[in-house]
Amino acid sequence: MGAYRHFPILIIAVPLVTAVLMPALSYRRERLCMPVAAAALSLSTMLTFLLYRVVRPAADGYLSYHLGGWDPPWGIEIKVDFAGLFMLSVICSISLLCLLYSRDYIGRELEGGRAFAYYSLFLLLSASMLGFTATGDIFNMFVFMEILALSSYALVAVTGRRNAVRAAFKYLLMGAPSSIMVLLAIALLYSATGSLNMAQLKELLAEGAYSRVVFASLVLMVMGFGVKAALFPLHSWLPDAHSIAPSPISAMLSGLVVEVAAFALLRLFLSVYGSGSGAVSGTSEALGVIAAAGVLFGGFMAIFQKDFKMMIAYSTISHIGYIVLGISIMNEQALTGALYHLLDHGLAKGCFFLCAGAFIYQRGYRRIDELKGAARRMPMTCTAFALAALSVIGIPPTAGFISKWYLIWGSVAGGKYLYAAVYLIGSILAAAYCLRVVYYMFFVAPPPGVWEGGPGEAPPLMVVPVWVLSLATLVMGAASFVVINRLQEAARLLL
Amino acid sequence: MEKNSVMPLVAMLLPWISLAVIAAIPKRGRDLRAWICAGGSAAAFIAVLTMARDALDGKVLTMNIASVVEGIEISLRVDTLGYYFALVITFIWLLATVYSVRYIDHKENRFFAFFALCESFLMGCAFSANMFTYFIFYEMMTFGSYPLIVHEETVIARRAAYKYLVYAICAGTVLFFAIVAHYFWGGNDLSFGQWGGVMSLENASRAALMVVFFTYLAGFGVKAAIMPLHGWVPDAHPAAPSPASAVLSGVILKAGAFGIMRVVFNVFGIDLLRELKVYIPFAVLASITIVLASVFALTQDNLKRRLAYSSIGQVSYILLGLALLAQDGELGGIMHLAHHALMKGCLFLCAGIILVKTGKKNISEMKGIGYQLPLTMICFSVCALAMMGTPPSVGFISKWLLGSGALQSGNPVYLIVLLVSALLNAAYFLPIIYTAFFQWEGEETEHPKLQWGREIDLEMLVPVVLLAALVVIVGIWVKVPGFPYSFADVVVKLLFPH
Amino acid sequence: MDRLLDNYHYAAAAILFCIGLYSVIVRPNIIKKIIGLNIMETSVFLLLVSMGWKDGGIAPIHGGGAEAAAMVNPIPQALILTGIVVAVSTTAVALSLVILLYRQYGTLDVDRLMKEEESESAPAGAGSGEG
Amino acid sequence: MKKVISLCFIGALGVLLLMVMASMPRMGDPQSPTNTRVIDRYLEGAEEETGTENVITGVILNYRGYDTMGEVTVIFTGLAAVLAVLGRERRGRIHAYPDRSPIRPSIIVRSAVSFLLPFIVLFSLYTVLHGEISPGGGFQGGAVLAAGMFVFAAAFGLWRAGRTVPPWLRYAVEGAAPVTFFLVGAAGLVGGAEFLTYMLPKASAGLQPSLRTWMTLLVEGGIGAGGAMIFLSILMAMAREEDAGGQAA
Repeated sequence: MGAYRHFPILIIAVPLVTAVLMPALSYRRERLCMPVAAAALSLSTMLTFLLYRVVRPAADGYLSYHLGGWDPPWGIEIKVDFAGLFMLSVICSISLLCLLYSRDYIGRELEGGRAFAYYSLFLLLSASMLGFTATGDIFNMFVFMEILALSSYALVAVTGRRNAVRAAFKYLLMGAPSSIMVLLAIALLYSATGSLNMAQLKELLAEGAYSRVVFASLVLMVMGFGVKAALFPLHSWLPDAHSIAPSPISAMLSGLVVEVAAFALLRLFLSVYGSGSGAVSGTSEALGVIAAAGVLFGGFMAIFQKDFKMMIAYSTISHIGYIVLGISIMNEQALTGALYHLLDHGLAKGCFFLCAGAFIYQRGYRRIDELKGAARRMPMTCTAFALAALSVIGIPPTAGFISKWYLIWGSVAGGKYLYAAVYLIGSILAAAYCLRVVYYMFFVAPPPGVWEGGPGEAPPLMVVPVWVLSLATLVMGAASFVVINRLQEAARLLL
Repeated sequence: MEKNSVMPLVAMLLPWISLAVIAAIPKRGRDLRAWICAGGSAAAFIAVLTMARDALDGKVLTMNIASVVEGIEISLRVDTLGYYFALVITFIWLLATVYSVRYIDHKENRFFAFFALCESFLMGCAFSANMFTYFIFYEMMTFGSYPLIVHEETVIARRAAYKYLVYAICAGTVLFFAIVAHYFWGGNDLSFGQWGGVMSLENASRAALMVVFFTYLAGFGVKAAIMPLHGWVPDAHPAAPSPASAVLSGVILKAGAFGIMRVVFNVFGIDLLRELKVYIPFAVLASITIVLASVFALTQDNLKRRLAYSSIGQVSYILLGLALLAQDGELGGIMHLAHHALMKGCLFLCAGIILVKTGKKNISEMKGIGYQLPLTMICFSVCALAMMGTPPSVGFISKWLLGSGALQSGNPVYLIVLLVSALLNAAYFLPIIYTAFFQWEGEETEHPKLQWGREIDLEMLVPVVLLAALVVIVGIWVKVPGFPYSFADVVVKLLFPH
Repeated sequence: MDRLLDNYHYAAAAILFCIGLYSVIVRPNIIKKIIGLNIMETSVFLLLVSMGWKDGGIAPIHGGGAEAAAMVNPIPQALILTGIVVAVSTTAVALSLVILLYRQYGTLDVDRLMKEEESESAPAGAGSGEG
Repeated sequence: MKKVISLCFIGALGVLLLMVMASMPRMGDPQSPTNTRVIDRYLEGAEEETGTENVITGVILNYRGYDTMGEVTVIFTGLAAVLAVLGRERRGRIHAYPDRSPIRPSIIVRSAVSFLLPFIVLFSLYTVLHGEISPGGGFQGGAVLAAGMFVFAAAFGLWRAGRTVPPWLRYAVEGAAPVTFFLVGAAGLVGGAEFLTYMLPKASAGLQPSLRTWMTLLVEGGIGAGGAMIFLSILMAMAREEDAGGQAA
């Protein structure tokens, strides 16, 4: 163990405190903000990947860090198990890529005097996601959720344009009540058990006292996190916020923020309420139906969008449905699929939004019609998009295929053939909306006046993250064996 | 009997030489690039040839690339059946690539790159050790062949390619479900290792097994063009460039049929299918396809469209052979896979020559074309006659074996199907030959001159002549080792050990 | 029902929560929505702090011979301190967005904001938005 | 129509919530889960273990110090969000703040403020420093200090306030709370203990209790100063006139 013991807190605290230093740093050296932020995130990323050496998918394979030396349940505990570590590494790496991408994009978008706030919020967003995922204390989860929420509201509005502010406000008007619902749920849970530590809560809840209060708290939690994860009927903030935010932020929101909320649902179901309890089984049945509706709704809506980023946003709704549906089926295979889909979705959606950002940055093109013939001028970006699209559809050998395999296997093994059909229809819908864009890019001549003259490929610091993400979907599919076995083991443990 | 070898992987990766060349010199030396691509294809063919000894002896080469979880692994395995398919792939591909050197006149980089990729993926299909691997390569091949179909980028080509994609994605989805269901009900075993099949009534209910079988049939049926899932075929073939149509019809359609072969031989096994009685609707579907496709072919004036319908019918010969569940039927089915590839490959390449030389697509415009392109049209006629089942040719051998299988299985009705189909084949092929040689523009009495020697580039002519020659040679010396019979015989002996 | 009379603080919290939610959902004025958010938050604080109450409890401060057994639960108080800070920050962010909205649209009425949105015809409006 | 649906929804939610409240443990029940589990150690051990007489302060800064670290980050996030949305004055441009009071406060108000301000500041210091033995603490003190500055700004205008508390000071102190937390936490880390353990490496065992008290005070001070500056900066950002070039929408 040795120094590894302290890694969990460092992973979270280093970006957090770097974010706080940004105003002071910006007073004289605003240009240093981005490199410093990148350095902090790289350190976190490095430490996260080093943790794979000690965290194993075994009953005693997790890392528990007692802050201030106080044992849980008195103190707060950070608990990194294998599933959590997997999520942490997804968050770290995608955040780092989006941060690198931001340099050119944000450099042009924001005048001086505000860029520091952007990088500060960006780091706060990443750090809060890390803290949110790793914590073993339910109130601490709320605190980090609030940092996450506040920074994402502000990042949506960071350009200060009319529609951006409106989208951010819409997001806030749905997000803030949902946070309060979560707080209320925590209060109810606390009154029923007297504890805030997840591990202890699980034991106490297994006793089954105050079942009505516990059930109410679960429902409130699901509603609260459902808004954050943009579950189908609570999704209305997402298309606006995700399509209007600056593209690296769209990538973060769509690739990570909603996912983290879905991961929180998984944690709640399995590590707090316990999969066996009546409350969970009832709620997850209902959740499954909702998520299935979301898969289909998001897919259908995405087909009819004219705006490129809007299409990706609806696709996100559909894919969050995939993940939540996998969680609700609640068996080993489906859970493995859901966990792997967290990775796949983060990579592919991140890549999508960054590609969209490249088009906007270079040419200001946002409509899908304007992407006709894009491959002639921006072949690198378009090829990366096509690769990521294969993953979104779930074509082998991409990561999307592996996760879909497990999800469908899980639904068949759980006897839920209807859900298997939903997954399949979802991927047909995904094919419909993704391949349309790919087809426009590569096989259609550009309309007159579009793609004539002007800049071509985006600057290298934008193209590289795009390519890393899209190649990662391919590599994580072809080389899924490096992690999938252990992930399945972790899923078995969670249950 | 099993031994580890990297040879399958090497053979699979050799076509990637083309990609390397295209990446290295994308702009200069067009001919050099094209010839190196052909060289890559030839290298793959030779690499496959080196494994011939093992395949004939019934030895199995295996190689594990990666394992995902228990029972799901990406691994290669060359058994006799897979080897046989790989041999067909690489041979047809070699000839088609050589033919393409002159044929492809624009965007040759994209064409050769995806052409090579498709070959590689198809060999992956042939060498797959389990259904999971098969599916992965199958899907990659599906998407890799899209640019081949859309190559001309005309409205027709785009529409055809779009149709192809829609069919393929739906099929992929169904197939995906089939594989998951297979994995779940087949005792977590997707491998092709056993010739008796891995499914059994002990693990799963009758209904479950039927679901698995029919979803497989539907999933592979789109590629194998079983009616009513054939919609994309008649559009895609005329739209694609001729070498692409040749491999599309000669090999890619067979990937579906090969998948069904794997399902019948290695997943379910003959005995289980007999017990489930699913072979009856299967055979009926195949028969309907055979007859209807020939009827549709009669009504087409576009030559490649007619050939496409003919392909739909011919692939169903293979399926009918499988569905008969009789020794000769299986033998005929397996052999027809290669036989049809030879014949139809040649026919499409001929159509390509006609198109390049005269620009004519429709049969009604081809009066007297036999005098303008004598060698081409002779080869075309040889293959067309073989398609009808005229001896001595490969077509005759297939039909003979299938007919004998129909009798063995005790269902002479299928023999009638075969005969009707042969008649219909004659009805749509003979008019072409008649138009080519016995009609001409101008005076009735004035015979046009045969124009030997000025037909077309050798690169295009040689593959055509070679294929036509093989159609006859393989039809006469059936039992030469390395010809289809030698492999099919090994497979059938494994299937019917008694 | 008896229990509800005992738990009258809790009942008040539930009613406050609903009043706040009403204000957030139904009131068209943005500032009133934000006030509604604060009411919702306050209701949860009320719930939490009364949860820590113990019959005859004293403040949990040692010194002066205070008896540990009689002290009320300190945790909810610590939690609502955090909660208050969160509420303040959320309100600050919300108000700054409102300031910007008002500068740009000249209205605080959500219904009119929505009308503006429709008249901007979403995708085209988005197109002019960022570039 | 929408109103009716919303009302129905809220009414149903209210009834359900009341039902839940009715099934909760009785308020004030000494045997309820909240009053029996976990807290014994806090109530009995806090004084000894954390060195603070005020158990709540002990819980906030010690047992649940990580939460508080998150919490001060939340306020900072609030500030960063406000600045990101509204923008901040460029360096050296405090002239962006005219006197915004619509009516110039009378001499009485101004004299009263000048007279009261020292006491407000003093009281805030008292609240911060006395937090560990009586009600009070960093947040409360910081809020009082911020209120004092708000009063000052209201009476004398933002321009004066912006000069009295110069921008460099605000820039530097805004992040004080999380930074002191991090430094104190890291000190514990270097000392070989867990993060946020209030101890210094290589200090003798006898010195540790007083060190702990000092470090607690340091953290309280950081929270107070940082909080006050953040509130002031938020005020300045919200009241800022639009720059000529920025912000035009």
